[in-house]
This record gives sequence, structure tokens and C-alpha cells, in this order.
Amino acid sequence: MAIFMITLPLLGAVLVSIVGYLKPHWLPWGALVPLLASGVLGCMLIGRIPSDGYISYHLGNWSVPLGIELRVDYLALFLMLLICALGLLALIFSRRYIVKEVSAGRMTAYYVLILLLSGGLMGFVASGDIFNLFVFMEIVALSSYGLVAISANSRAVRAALRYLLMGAPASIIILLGIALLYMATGSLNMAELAGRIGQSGYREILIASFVLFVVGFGVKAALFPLHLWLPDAHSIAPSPVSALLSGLVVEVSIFGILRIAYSVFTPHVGNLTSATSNALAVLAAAGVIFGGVMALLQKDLKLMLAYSTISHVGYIFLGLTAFNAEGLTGAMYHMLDHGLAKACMFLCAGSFIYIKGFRRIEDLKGAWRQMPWTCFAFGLAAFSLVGIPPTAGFISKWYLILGNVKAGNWVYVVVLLLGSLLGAFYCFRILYYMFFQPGKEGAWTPRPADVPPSMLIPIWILAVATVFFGLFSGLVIPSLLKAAGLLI
Amino acid sequence: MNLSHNYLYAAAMLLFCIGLYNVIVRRNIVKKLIGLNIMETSVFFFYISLGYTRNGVAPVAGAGADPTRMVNPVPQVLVLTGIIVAVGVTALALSMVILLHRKYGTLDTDQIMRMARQEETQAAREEGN
Amino acid sequence: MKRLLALLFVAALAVLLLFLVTKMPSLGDPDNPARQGMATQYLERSPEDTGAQDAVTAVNVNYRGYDTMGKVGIIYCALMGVLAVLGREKRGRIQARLDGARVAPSKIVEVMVRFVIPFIILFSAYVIIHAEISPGGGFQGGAIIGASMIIFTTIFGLQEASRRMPQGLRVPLEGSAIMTFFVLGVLGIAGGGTFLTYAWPRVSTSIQPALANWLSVIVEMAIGIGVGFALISILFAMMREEEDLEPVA
Amino acid sequence: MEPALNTILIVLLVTTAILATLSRDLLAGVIIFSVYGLIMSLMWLRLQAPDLALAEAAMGAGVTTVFFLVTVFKTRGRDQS
Repeated sequence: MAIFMITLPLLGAVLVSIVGYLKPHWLPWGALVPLLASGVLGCMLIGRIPSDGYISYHLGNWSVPLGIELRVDYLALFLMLLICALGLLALIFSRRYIVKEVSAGRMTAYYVLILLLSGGLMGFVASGDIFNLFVFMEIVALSSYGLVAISANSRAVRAALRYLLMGAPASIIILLGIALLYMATGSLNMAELAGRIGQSGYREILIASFVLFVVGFGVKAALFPLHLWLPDAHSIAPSPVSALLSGLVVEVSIFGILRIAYSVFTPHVGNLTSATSNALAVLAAAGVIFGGVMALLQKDLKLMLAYSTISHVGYIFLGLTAFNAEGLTGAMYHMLDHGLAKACMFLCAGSFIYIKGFRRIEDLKGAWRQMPWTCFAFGLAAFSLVGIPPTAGFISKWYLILGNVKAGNWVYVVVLLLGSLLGAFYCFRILYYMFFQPGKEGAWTPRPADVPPSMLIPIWILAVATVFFGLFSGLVIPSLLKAAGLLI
Repeated sequence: MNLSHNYLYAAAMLLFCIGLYNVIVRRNIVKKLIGLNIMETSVFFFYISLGYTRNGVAPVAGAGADPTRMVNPVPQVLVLTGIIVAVGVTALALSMVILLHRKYGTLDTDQIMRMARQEETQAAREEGN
Repeated sequence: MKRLLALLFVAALAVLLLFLVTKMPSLGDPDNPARQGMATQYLERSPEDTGAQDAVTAVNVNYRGYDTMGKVGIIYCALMGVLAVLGREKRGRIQARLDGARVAPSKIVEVMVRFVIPFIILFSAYVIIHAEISPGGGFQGGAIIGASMIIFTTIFGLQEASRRMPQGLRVPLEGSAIMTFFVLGVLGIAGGGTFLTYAWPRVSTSIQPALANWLSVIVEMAIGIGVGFALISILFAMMREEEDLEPVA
Repeated sequence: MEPALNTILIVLLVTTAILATLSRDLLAGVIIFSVYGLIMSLMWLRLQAPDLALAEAAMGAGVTTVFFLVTVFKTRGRDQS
């Protein structure tokens, strides 16, 4: 069933391109169908995964070293459902919004690329074969390059080209890492690799391969010194695309590192990974602070959100490098929380662009008079991003800090708290502008004239979800803790 | 010594570095992309030499070839993927280059950045008014 | 300055990598870890398992068919990315010329191209269909199909080429490979296996291997067509003159 | 496999890789790059990978070069005018 979750969006992409040729105005509806179908399949999968393990699916009925294996555990399923949900909401939001930024001749490509992106992300997450991981990573990468460039003005294409010129070498580096891993072990299946790495005599090659993986995925996930492409790409892309890139693509790249670090180079292999993980933690901490400070300095709303993504990537990495179940759970839950909250905020930014056509933070003064619904949703998401108690952000940060306390990394605990403080500064500044500052004369109509419901509903679903997952974290956390405990 | 024995690996790594240098240093985008392709082919070269066996034959059965003498087919399959990726990325990047050239009339990254900065300051000034 | 820094960085990297090379298993040794394990199994089993003499094709289409589906997806993604940047042409013929590279084709060239193209397509068909026995396969054949059309386009111009291959033809064919993979995957499940088992429901097990062989030939053909047409569409989009497809905002 | 021939091919590869981006003329660079691809495919043929030699000759050296050439021609015409 997991296989259909992955292949239905891919098939759907092809069918949607034909629909786009024959009946262009069916596009927004047609694109929903495959993602809806795979979402339903994902929900049906929830009960079927044994709580202490994973579903393994052998493609083409070939046994493990010969064929490719899909491996869906709770961590993967959790992310796959998040991908379906965010993809669907972004598509619903796009129907009215996207005509503002994308011309008619590119509309088919837009919907097809979103479907390919979601399919690729799900394939990436579910894969149990390290080369298959690479193949789906490339689908994700190529479709995100295309999506960044889709508005086809000079800024967008510049950002996309920059993204490509950093992303493509990163892919090559990962390919080289796979080559070294294969050279030292002679296998491509993750479970088999984990067994063989312990016995392999080629230590230097294994270390080099791990470093290459971290560098490659680090570029894709915008780890601190490798983040240069992110601010432009995430702020210039159309808002639903920014939501997907910030909320999913970056997270899933981190999940790639998680898979490599925990499932392939298991922590049991000894101090093979400890040196690199220490370095990683330092970079992540630097990223938290750097992203926060830069976000504070921005004047452009979407640029600020993009820098805040860099900061939150740092959080998730700090959870991974704690090397215990709490830290890992915190990281996974923070992926969920950041995905929902950041997507919501980017969609809100899209609403401001849709109504007013601007994106500077200063212009938001007094915005709540005209757009109360958007502003309140933005506020909820901002609370979650900062980590105010009833929201999901609080829970995830709690676990992140707990994990780091358990690991004895007090420095990183301080960094996490400092990052939250910075987050509070840059989020509440906007909220202050929105709610408590008088707007310029005539900038806003005194009576509410918000965006149409097809755009408000996705925003509010996301905003409510951040609160929901904060109040009812018991639904997800135990299974995450269990799955994380298995990996450690 | 091992380095001279593994000379194919060494050559692949050397080509990788040449490609990387070109990607970093060249200002012309097309040259950057040529460097990117050199990097990619060097990694493929590495894969294939890693699959080679001494006195090996191509992994095609029939004509009584001996499976124990054949070279490793797995890296070859993986490289096929890599070639596809290389073509795809190059096509996408070149289409972006064409579009950028339409807007700016140059392929030089520094010039493009300069013109872009001018554009932005102008836009900011207009917004200020 | 920047050059010098980059040179130093790359030189340091080169030294590191060359150091790594000295630690690698020696080249061409049959006892390397990479040569053990699944590689030997593939080589020994593939003729019986898949009926393909060429182990590369066997692994590509059969054992790791899911990867190949991903590859087709990558090419499709690249095509859609190009269309996202440059925009799909309006329906009908495409008006275009290559700036500064206009060569007036002589009669001889035209006749020769007309004469050669069928043979190129024949060769690509050979590369695709004969992939089970000899080197070749869908991707290579697809590239050759693309190359033949590229020759046609450069000589006769984009307008003529887009008349021969209208958008309505290309749109479904670009995605044909993914669709074929999906259909065969579902067939595999119906035939008692898992996704992408090459099987047909309700046939006797004795003819199942031969059937699997035929189905993988069909897959190769679909890959060839899909890749070929995707490359052609990319080329058309790149050669086309600009249209005013600026976005609204 | 005679290492001598391989060494010659490697020297050619490195030379073409360096030359490809050195020349001012983009067209020359692209052509040198396609020569690089063809030498690479020859090298792979010698390493007993005929499938890939075919793929590299068709995709890497063929189709990629055509894409490069289209770009170079399209961008060159504008610079002069």
C-alpha cells in the first residue's frame, strides 16, 4: 500500500499533464485527486504497522540483496502523512492564488511539479535502499529547482539557478558517498549495510563516505555554512511553493541524514560518527543563532521566514546530535511543528501578497483591521514557532531540550533557549505591527475584506493543527518515542 | 604503492577536483555547467572503475562467458541513473541560462549580480516614493 | 584572490581524496567487497531469473525496476522544469529560428537527412529491443531517437519539426513510460507478486518466465519512447523563440 | 588491459577537462567538452562497460552537447546585436 502512496502522485503527474493539455481549467481539481488518494491510503496504513517495527515491501518480489526494499516505520509514515497533508493544502491554496505569480503557459508545469515533488518526497522517506534514496532525492531536487523558477521573472530564475548550482554538486557528492559505501561493503540495502559496516575493514573510506553524506545532505537541508541558496530560493518562490520547500523539502533532507546516521551508520559502530556529530552540533548551534539574528534584521516578510527556517534547521539537527530517544523524538516532532507553522506563515505571507501585493514587514502595520482571519492564523503559527505552551512548538522544544539535557550538552540547551528568545523577538515584532500599530492612512480598509475562503481554509487548518498537536501530543509522541528507541 | 595501482581511482578524483574548481571559480554560467558535467562524469568513472575486475569481460552472458570473470554490473546500473540525472540537470540549468540571458544579455554571474543589485535599489527607491 | 582560495581548497581536497585512494581496495581485485555479495548473485542468476543475457539490462529493468521508474520520473521532472522556466508553447506550429546559426540547408543535406533518419530510428529500435542480449536499452535508444529528431530539427527548422510532432502527440508520449511502469506494477500485483513483478494474472507458471521477458521488452520500448520524446520536447522548448508569457504580478 | 593505453586516455581526459573551460570561446569549450565525453565513453568501453559507453556517447556527449550548443547559439546572437 505504501508503494501506491508513492506511485499514485507520479502517475497522477502524468495524467494531470494530459488534463492540462485538454482541459486547462480542470487542473486545480484534477491535481488534488492523486494526493487525496495517497493520503487516504496513508491513513489506512496507520494501524497496520507493528508498533515495534516496520512494514517491509520487496519490489518485484526479489529478496533483499537483489531487489529494492521499501521500509515504512512510524517515523516514515508520520512524514508521509505530513507530506500528503501539506501538499493538499498548498494545492487548495494555489487555486486562487497562483494566477498572480504564474502565467497560463506554465500552469500545467506547476501542478505537475507539485505532484512530482510530493511523490518524490514520499518515495525518499519510504525507501530502504540507499541508491533508491538518491533517485528520489533527485526527483525532489529537480522539481524544486523548477518550482522556484516557475514565476520566470529574473529574480526567480536567478534564485533557482543559484539553488541548482549548489544543489547539483551536493547531489554529486552524495553519489560519491554512495560509491564509497558500496566499495567498502558491497551492498546497497540499508539494513544489510548496517550489518556490514561493523565488519568492514575499510575504516577511512567509511568515515569519508559519512562526511560526504553529511556535506551533501547538509547543502540540501541548509545546514549553517551551506545555507547560502536558501534565503533567495525560499523567499522568491510563489508562496505555496515556499511553504512546501520550507515545510517539507528541508525537513525531508534532514530525515535523509537521520536515516544515514541512525539506520546505516548505527550509533553502535562506535566512535565512527561521534566526531562528525560533534562538528554537526556546533554548526547546528551556529545556525540557530545566525538564522535568528538574520531573521531579526530582515525587512522582507518572506525573507525573514526563510532565515527563520535556517534557525529551525539548527534546532532539528541539535535533536539528532543528542543521540537519544528524546532528542530524536523532539527532532521529528519539530519537523511536524515547523512544517505546519512555517507553511502556515508562508501561506499568510501569500495572502498579504494576494490582497496588497507587498511583502515588506513595515507595511503590515494595522493589517488586522482588513485581514483579521489571516492575522490571527499568523499569530497562532508564530506562537507555535516560538514555542508558547499550548502549541506543538512547545512540545517539540521541550523534548529537544530534554534530549540535550540527558546527553549532558548544557551549551546546546542554552543555545536552544537563546534561539527561542530570538524567535520571540522576530515573531512578536510582526505581531506587534499587525495588531497594535496604526496603519498608514488608507493602507487598509476599516472593514474586514479578507482573502477568499479557498485560501483561508488551508491557512486555518494549519494554524489549528499546530494547536491541536500541542494539546493532543499524546496521539503521536508515544509511537515516535518507541520508533526512536528502536533506532538508538 | 597503492596509489599507482589504483590509478583509475586517482584519475577520477583528479577530474572531480578539476570539475569542482571550475564550478567554483568560473564566472561564466555555461562554463560552470561544463565543470558540473565534468564532476558528474568523473564520479561515474569512479563507479565504473570500482566495478572493474582484472581480465574481466562485459557482463553479457551467452557465447559461453564465465560469470566469475565478468565485471560487476551493479555500478553500471547505478551510473545509468547518474547519466540521466546529469542530462536532466544540465537541460534545466541551460533553460534557466537562456531565460537569464534574455533578461540581462550576459552570461557572466558577476555582471548579472551587479545588474540585479541596481534593479533592486531602483525598485526600493520607487517603493519609497 | 578568490581564485587562489578556491585553488587552495581544491588542492587540499585533492590531497585528501588521493590519500583516500591509497586506502581503497585494490583496483580490479575479484575479492573486493563490492565484487562479493549481490554482484555475483546477479551474474549467476540473471539468465535464469529474467531471461536476459545482458546482466546490466536484467538488473536495470528487472531487479531494480523501481529505480528505473525513478529515472524515468527524473527525465520527466527535468522536462517539466524546463517547461516551468521557458513555458510550454502555444498549440500548433512553433515559429523559431536559431539566432546567428542559420545555415541555408542545401538540397544534398536535406536528401541525406531524409535518407538517414529512418536508419537511425531503426538502429534505436535495435538498441532497445536487442537490449536483452546485447549492450543497449531503453535510455540509450531513447537518446538516439531524440538525436534523430534533433538532426531533423536543425536541418528542416523547428516549424516543420513541430508540424511532424505536434504537441498533442508529444504530451501523452512523454509520460508513457511512467504509465507503463504503473500498469505493469499493478499487473504484477494481480499476477500474485508485488509491484513491478513482471507477471500476468492467471496464466500457467510454465510460460510465466517467457512472459516476463516480453513484458520487460515492452518496458524498454516505453522507456525509449518516453525518454526520446521528453528530450525532443526539451529541445523544442529551448530552441523556441520567446513568447510573452510573463506572469500577471 | 594494457595500462599504457589507459594512461594515454587518462592524460587526454585531464587535458580536455582543463582545456574545456580555459578557452574564451564558449563554442570551442563545448566542443572540447563533447570530445571529453567521447574519450570517457571510450575509456568505459575499455573497462568492459559497453552499455554505459553507449549511454554516455548518446546522452552525455550527444544530447548534452546539443543542449549546450543551442544555448551557446541563442545567447551568442544577442551579444553581437
